[in-house]
Amino acid sequence: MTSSSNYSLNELMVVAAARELRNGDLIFVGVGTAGRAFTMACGIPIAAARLAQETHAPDLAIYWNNLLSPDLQQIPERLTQHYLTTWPTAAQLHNCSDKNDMLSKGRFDVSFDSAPQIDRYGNLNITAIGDYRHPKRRLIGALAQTDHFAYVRRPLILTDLKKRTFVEKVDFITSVGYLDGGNSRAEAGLRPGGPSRVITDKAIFGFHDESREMELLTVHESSSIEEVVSEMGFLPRISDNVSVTVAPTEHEIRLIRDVIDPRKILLVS
Amino acid sequence: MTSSSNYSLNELMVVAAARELRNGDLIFVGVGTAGRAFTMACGIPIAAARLAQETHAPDLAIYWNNLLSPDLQQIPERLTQHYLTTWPTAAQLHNCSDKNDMLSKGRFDVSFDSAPQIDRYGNLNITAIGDYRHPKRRLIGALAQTDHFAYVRRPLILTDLKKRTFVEKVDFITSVGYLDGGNSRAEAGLRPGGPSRVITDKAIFGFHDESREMELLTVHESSSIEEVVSEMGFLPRISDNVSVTVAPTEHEIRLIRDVIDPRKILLVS
Amino acid sequence: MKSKLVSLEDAASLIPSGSSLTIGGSIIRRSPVALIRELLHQKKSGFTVLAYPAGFTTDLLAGAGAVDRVEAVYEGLFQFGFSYNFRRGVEEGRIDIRDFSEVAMASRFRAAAAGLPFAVTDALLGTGMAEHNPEQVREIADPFSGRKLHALPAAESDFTLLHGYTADEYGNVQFPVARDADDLDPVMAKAANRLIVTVEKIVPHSEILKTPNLTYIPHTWVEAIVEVPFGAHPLSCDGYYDEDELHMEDYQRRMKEGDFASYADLYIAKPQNHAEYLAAALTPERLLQLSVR
Amino acid sequence: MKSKLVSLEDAASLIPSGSSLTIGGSIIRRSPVALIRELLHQKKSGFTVLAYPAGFTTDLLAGAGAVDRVEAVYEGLFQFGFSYNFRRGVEEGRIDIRDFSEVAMASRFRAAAAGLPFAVTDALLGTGMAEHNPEQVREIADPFSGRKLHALPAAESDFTLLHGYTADEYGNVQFPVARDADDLDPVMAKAANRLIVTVEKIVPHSEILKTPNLTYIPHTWVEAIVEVPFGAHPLSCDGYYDEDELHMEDYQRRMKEGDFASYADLYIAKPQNHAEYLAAALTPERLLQLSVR
Repeated sequence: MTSSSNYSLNELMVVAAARELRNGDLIFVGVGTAGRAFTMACGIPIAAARLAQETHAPDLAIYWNNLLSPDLQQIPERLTQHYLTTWPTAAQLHNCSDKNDMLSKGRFDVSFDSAPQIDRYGNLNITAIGDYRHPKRRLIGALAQTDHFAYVRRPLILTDLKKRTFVEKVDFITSVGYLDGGNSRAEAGLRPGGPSRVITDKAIFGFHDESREMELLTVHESSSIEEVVSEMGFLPRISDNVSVTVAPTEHEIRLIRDVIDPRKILLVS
Repeated sequence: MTSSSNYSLNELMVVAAARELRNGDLIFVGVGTAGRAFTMACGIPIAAARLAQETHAPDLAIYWNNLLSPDLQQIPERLTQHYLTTWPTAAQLHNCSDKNDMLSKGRFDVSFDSAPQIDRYGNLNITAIGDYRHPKRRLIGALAQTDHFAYVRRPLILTDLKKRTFVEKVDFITSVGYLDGGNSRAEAGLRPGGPSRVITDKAIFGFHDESREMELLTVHESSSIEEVVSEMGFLPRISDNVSVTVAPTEHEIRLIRDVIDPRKILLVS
Repeated sequence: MKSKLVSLEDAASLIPSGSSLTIGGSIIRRSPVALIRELLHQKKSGFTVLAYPAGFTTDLLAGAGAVDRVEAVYEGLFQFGFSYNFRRGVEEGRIDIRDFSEVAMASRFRAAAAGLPFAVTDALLGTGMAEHNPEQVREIADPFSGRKLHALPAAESDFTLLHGYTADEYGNVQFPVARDADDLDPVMAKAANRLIVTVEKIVPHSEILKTPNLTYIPHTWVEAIVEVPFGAHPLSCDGYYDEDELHMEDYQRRMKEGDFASYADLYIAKPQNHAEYLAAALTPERLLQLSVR
Repeated sequence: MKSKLVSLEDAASLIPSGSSLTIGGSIIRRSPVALIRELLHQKKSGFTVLAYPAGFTTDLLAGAGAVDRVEAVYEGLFQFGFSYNFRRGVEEGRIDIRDFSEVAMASRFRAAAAGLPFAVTDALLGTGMAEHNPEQVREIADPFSGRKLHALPAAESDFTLLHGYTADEYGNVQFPVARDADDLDPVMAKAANRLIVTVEKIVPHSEILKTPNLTYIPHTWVEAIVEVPFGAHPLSCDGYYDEDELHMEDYQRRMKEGDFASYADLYIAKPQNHAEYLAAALTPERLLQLSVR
């Protein structure tokens, strides 16, 4: 496995995400809006799932847009309705109730989530900035991101590192991560779980086993601990052995470029 | 409308039941086992529904065996599975959950129910004779008969008059009629409703507006008040103006024999 | 069975201002857009909207100032971006928003479908949705284990408005075998108190009898059925036509600038019926481009 | 996707004595009869059965003395009459029966499908089912209105056993467009903790991809999939074959007399596999008579 010296940050994020996926996982991919948000919510997750299928997790399946196990070898050329309706898939769940039941019954292993606000304990806000009833900026609501953090075993947060995104405390808890840290998640009645990793364009974080604070694990080759910390609204824990994020191999990069996304449908911006 | 002087008791029961049905009604027909039980649970109700369609209720529809609005002009010649699967119908509900939701949402106007035990207040028992935990005779359970009496607006009881059927108090309440009479049904938390009529082979009963006791309304031409009372395990109220059950008209009898059940599939025994 | 076929105008006339409306479809797919436009053409307002993911229809209502309250899981336009009218409505305090997660909101529709007063869920434990909405999110204990959950009121509304594929005049609505089921339309239909369905095409009852398993809305649930071809335009109707990207991009350009008026004038006020709307919004060539049949 | 295709023998081997089993189908339609016979062939016993309407499979288990407890809405054999073995089991105190109405039992399966600990219903108010089963029927108040309802435990079981139509080797199970949906199979599948499905026919995955909307059990819910043609015999499998009335009448004659032994000998003990069962129970001519394809 030769590591590639020539890769984009999106490609690095795809590879980092793929490495978090295990054989047999069922993965929930969310709804992206346009541009960067689409790449974060759909593009990188789908590419990562496919990459994992091609490398170490052949039996992994995704759920996307009510398609269960769409054939990732036949990703449609466009994503308008008709291409979704006719994308070859093992199952079109009969309505969203089936998907919701699968969530609350705990059938999903991994979800991908991203948000304009994330706090120290991995709580997410996609609902409103400022006061909820008189918001400075109304956001998109909740979708299933609340349910991911309530029910999915290993949610992955994918987002770009920015000071206004990584805040000390989210203005509104859309998705409960580790709440106020420690045992507070369980004390609030939530099931075991909570986000497992935060994959950004500059670094990868986990959550400390006891305090449940966000903890810097690896920094991408192109960045540094100082830069990472300067882009955050709170000081994360720094792992005793922070390392450089493992670079994609040449094989992984070739798979992404030639096999998975040759038409640049997934990694759009 | 000339009344017919030549009709069977089954035909009289079909006509009496049809007269309880209104245009636009949605009617729940239950599952019959073999022989007389089938005639009571399915045969007479389906014939009555069709007769009502042909006379005064063209927009009436039935639900039977998960078929919603099967075409009653095309009643299949046999009732094995294949004939049910291919009976032309407006809707095959997607699974029984749909039917149950329709019940508890109160979408049914009429149901047909029959039971081996019925008491003074219209409670039914199809579960067990004797002590529930050590029954003298285990019966068939509950089916949706419980739900009919909980949710359907005007349940009709169809059964033959017998002393062992019409008992002072049922051994087990499968379906709550008027419970202990008076306001006891509402006090137990049930929705408004309760059985509207009891149609038997000898007489027709209603339930008294206040006491909610079973009340004899009409006696069939072939019987008498004395005979009716002698076939019951309790003394019902007797309406001040008990009359003779209106006989089928010649037109109704012709419809039943020539149009509705020429092959004797419904009124089998 | 009784014919329930009515005109789009008559269907909209059934709905008074101030009603609560459950609106089906999902974001930019198969919503009853023509019916919502007709409500606005008739100058109705003061609505409460219940949706699963809300989208274009809610944004239209918000643009016209016709919606006071929204209960949903999402408000946006998928790849076309934010729901600007809705967003302004909330930020300016004109729209009372009640957020629910997908599991939570779906459970509310299922409770309504089952005639139950409330749904039970543990999806909202610890969230801002529970904290900020004590009116609708109440604690309840599992009587078997004592475990804490939430009760949510059933999603009851005055009217449920759906757009579908084909139906007969009695209101038996069928889907095609190949469809997109990423919505709650079948559950919303079951949960409806008064249900109005617009469809692409009315077909003879004999067609319905051939495939009764494809009937997802049986006639007994339906109060009015309306034939409105391209009734979801500019949204998609899966199996029939794709979303009209050019129209949506034009819409978003205007909405971003706060210019609902010019759009409403062209597509809601001036057209006196659905045919006139289609003539204003589409050329025959464009209609054929969008069609995927 | 991983192949989950196993033999009938291996599927039955997964299930230990004493397990709780949710059994699908309905009375005399599309139940996993071959799998139940194989369990009895392997001399398994001590089962708890959860069903919607129970029928032939429960009566077989009862005949062999292999069932200790039943939770269901009905026990009988439709036009073939009473479920004699089950009935004797209850009357002689060998089977602990828990009765539920259809609305109540379906709500329990739906709660299990949703991963909720309990279901809410007002179907059992005032009934003997509530009075005699305080373990499973508990009062609960609507926190909004104070109204009294019941909470029922979710219908959780160790294994769910269903018979279906076609599937691929991964366990994507599809129904035909014309089918009989008078059961809870799709809900039971969703509610399953360990799901074993027998089907009439295994088809290539490429066939499944053509009509994904007909997949009612997706592969991710399935632990084992088994090809068993005529796997519901002597019951019907809608769209495939009718119930075998002669076999059922012969069964009932024996059961009425309490003679399970002779039947079990012929059809459960002696046949060493499903092919031998079919040879014992059917002639080719009879098989063709029953077939409705």
